[in-house]
Amino acid sequence: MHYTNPTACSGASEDVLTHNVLPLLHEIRHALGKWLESGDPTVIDLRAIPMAPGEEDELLARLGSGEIHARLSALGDSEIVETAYPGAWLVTHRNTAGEIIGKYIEVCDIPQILKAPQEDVRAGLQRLQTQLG
Amino acid sequence: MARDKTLGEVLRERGISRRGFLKFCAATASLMALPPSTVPAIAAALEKARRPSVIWLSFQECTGCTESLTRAHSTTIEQLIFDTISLDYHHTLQAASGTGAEDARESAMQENWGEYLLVVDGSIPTANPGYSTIAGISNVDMLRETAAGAAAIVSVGSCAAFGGIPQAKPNPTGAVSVSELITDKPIINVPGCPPIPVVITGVLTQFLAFGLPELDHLSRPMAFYGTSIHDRCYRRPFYDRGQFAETFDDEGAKKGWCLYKLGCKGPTTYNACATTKWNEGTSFPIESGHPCLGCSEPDFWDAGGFYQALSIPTGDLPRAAAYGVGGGLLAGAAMGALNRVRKNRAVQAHEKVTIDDLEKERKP
Amino acid sequence: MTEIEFLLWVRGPAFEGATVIFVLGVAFRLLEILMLGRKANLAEARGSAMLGGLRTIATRSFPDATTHKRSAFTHTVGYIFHIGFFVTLLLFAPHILVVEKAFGVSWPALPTPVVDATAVVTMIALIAVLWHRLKDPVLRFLSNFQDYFAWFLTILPVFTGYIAFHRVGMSPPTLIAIHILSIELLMVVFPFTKLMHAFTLFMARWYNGAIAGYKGVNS
Amino acid sequence: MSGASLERGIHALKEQIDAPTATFFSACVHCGMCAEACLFFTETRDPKYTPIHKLEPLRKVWHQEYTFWGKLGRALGLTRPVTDEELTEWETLVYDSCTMCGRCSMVCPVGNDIAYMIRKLREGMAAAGHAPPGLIGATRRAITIGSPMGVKLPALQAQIRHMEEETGLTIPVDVDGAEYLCLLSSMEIMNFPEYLGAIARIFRQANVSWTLSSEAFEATNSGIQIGVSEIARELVNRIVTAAEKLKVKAVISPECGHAYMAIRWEGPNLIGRPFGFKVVHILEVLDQLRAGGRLRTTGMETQRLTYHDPCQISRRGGVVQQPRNLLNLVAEDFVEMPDTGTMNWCCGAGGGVSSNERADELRLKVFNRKKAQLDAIGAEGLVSACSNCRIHLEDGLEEYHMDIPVLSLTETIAEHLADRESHEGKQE
Repeated sequence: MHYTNPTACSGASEDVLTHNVLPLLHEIRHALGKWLESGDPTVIDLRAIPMAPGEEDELLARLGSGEIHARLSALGDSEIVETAYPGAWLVTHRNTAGEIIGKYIEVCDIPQILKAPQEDVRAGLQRLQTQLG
Repeated sequence: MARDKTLGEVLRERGISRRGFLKFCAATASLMALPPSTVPAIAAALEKARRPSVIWLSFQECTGCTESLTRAHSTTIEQLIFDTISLDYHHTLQAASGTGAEDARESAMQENWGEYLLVVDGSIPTANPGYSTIAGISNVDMLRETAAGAAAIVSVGSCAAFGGIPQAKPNPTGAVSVSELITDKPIINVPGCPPIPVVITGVLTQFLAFGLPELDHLSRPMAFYGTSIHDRCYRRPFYDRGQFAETFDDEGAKKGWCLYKLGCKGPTTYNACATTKWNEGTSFPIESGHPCLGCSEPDFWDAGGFYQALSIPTGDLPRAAAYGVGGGLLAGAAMGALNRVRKNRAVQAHEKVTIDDLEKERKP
Repeated sequence: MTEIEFLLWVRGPAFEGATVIFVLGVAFRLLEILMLGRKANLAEARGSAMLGGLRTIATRSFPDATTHKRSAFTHTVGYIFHIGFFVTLLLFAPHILVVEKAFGVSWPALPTPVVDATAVVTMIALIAVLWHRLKDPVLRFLSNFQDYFAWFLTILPVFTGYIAFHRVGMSPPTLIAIHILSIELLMVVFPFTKLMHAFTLFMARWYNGAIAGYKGVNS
Repeated sequence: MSGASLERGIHALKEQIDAPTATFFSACVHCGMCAEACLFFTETRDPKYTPIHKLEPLRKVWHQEYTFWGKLGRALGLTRPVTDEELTEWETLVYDSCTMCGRCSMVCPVGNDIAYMIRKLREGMAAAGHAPPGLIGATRRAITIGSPMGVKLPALQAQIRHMEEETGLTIPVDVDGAEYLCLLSSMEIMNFPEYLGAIARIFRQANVSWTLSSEAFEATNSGIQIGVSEIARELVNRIVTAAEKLKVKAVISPECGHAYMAIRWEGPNLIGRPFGFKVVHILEVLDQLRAGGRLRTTGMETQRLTYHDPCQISRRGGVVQQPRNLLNLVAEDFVEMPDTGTMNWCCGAGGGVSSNERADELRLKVFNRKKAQLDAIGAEGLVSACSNCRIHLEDGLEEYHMDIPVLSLTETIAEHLADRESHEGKQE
């Protein structure tokens, strides 16, 4: 269930607020550079950064969307979207009720959560073997 | 449900995938304001954590804290975790009643003596133990008895943590917080009126993963109460620029300016509201246009008014100034009159100074 | 006493008490001084005492070049700490709020970071003033306990305000309480120390200018 | 009569303290800026010469007698009353190292008129028997003989004759109904009689009706220097009586700083009633004549001249612009010293310091300030309008081996009078 907040929305159109959008974009720029140079990934927790209503939308709009759009169904849906800047991913976790429980910008070749975890592979293998008898 | 299984095992038995677990760990790190890089450590710790027995005692409270915790309509991962713990006694939630209920508590205590986690909400009356009893046992006695075998105590809500509203002046029941009665056990305070639901589960999760968390001077977990509302508030730039809403319906209020002048306690309140938010992450009081009440701070009810900033004098200053002027003028006039008398006396005592006077007492 | 009770006491009865003493003290001191009276000047006036007095109230803030050169430190740093003190006192939003709540008047505030920086500058200037007082032969010679005490009372609210704003060391309510208490201390002591110059300097300048102005001199 | 005593001194101070005094002490923040305004400090760098410090006994009496906390402190035995020893210690500060020039009163950032208070403190010091012997001697001569330098009427008469011979003019004495009664300082009578000749010639040219009085020719007033109002009153009364007897319209104060202060500003207050005649300084008269076109001059002084403002005439007296107007009439190269007009530095001999032999060494030492001012502009001639300043300026210049002539402004004007007949060029 999603609520809209009239106060927050009307506030968004007004004056500039936290001014965190631009610094974040710069941080992503640095992270991409670092990834190319040393292969170190970066994860930015968007919910840990104070943003005024509307600012996050602005950030996401500026990041745009790229070629990959993945959906993960594990304890609720998660979206993994490559932004218009390859290597910069927007990861949104939701719980079963559809509430956002985490929102991250990940800078790497592929977000960790998309990779098949060994123990799940092992469990899957077992299941397949059982099925094949 | 076997108690010796690890959390990881329990989750897997319930068909939670590794990805789901990682997702939960990421959400937990975010909640605890830990950097995303700590997710693997959290995962590893939770994986191995064993589910403890939990006894939940409710004293002088409004059930708001329990409401807060159980408010969500659908299953969330936190609730899954919560389900995973063994909630052996919670008199509001449990099906059992009467002696059966008390038996459950006593047996849980016996089985897990020294290891169970005690969660308390509500304050404890001390003026007369009869003000609040459960199954004929006074709150004080029940707390003392149950706390004796607890590994640690989590005081959920401002009442258990600081005395809360029952303790507000004139405090007719002599309400006290848990920490005022129990001094020999580690106590984690999770204040708030109510606390943010995910903060309650987050603290439990943190306790499961890492044991006793780092606490601030009020025994609150630093992970959730480490920064002030003010420091994480999206309206902070307005404060810094000196742009304030003066009333609830003025231009400033509509533009979403800082609510400091309307009594916002954000600068002195330590909680995660500004980032975690409420109602499924929708908003928090300031975002909805209302000043923070400071509900996770001690004595928030008696701190001089919700709509008065914490630094504002509460007295009647014009009256004080008027008394001052009146008294000052009166006393000053008296002193001035005395001075005039003194001066006149000196004038009257004046003897004409002649040239001969000057040389009389020459010193070498 | 819990910290909130302490804060409430400081905000409530203590602030009221301090206000009474401050206002009472100032009124008392002014009457004590003024009722000593002054003889009428019987000499024929060359100029206006009133205008001379008003003129000197204004002009004494701007010394001539030689005086400035000879007392450059006192003058410059004195200006900095006075302006800094009043900027932090009068242009910080929460301070304006105090006046507004009490007396219903308000004015625009400066951006908080500006006030924050001003407070730092003020404290540096005050420390420089103390250093100068301890080092300069004339100042050291003139100084008595009251001079150092007044210095302490002046820097204390700036310092406690600064750590309260940045929430350093103690819980915010305690910090605010200590800050307000330091102001109350200043208010209580104010009328009975040289801090009173904030009022008497205008009278002194007026008298000086009036004495000179009567003789047709711009002092 | 009990003679001078500490008690009488304290009583006198209690009488003297008024609202301005209380205000000034309440406003002082001990900033020390007055030190840098006082030549006794700037030339010695000794902190004890800080002007406000010189007032300590007065401040103590004010605090202990007229403030709540002071009274309480005394009642509780926390502060001690002013002692005779203290006054002994302060005597040199109050009399030897202060000329009441009032420069400190101009720079005090809170506006304290320190000189105003020194004047008051001296009332107490004198009543307590702490006036300097030199000043007491001068005062005694003023009272008993009629002049601090002991000049008697016959001496004046001799100088009148001398000047009449030199100028060929009659110098009027005791002329009833003259417009102006001219006063002289004994310094002028003894050392600079040319002043008398100068005004005779100027007034002749400008057709001014004037007179001297054989009963009151002395303008100086040791009473205000030593700080005894009764004596000052007696001396002023002599002049008032003579002026009223001769029914003059105005009394002209001569080229003397403190005489102007005494008769112009303190006089009516000393006798307790306004005068029935005006009091003007000779420079005011000359400037009025100039403005009215009655002062015609010829020729110009060509050397670089500067003007030393006598403190009591300019800063404390209000005659600032007039000397400049007059100098511009006769000086081609008139240059102001740095810190001029109301901010001029005292020569170091005013306020009774010149009568106080004990202070001789100190006043010559602090003359260094004046030297620096003169050096800064390379002055070739120093004009002033106070005989006391002139004597000390000459002393000081000699002490510092500076070859700069010191001139009287009135005499310099007289030397350039256009009227041939009275012009008898006397060069020095």
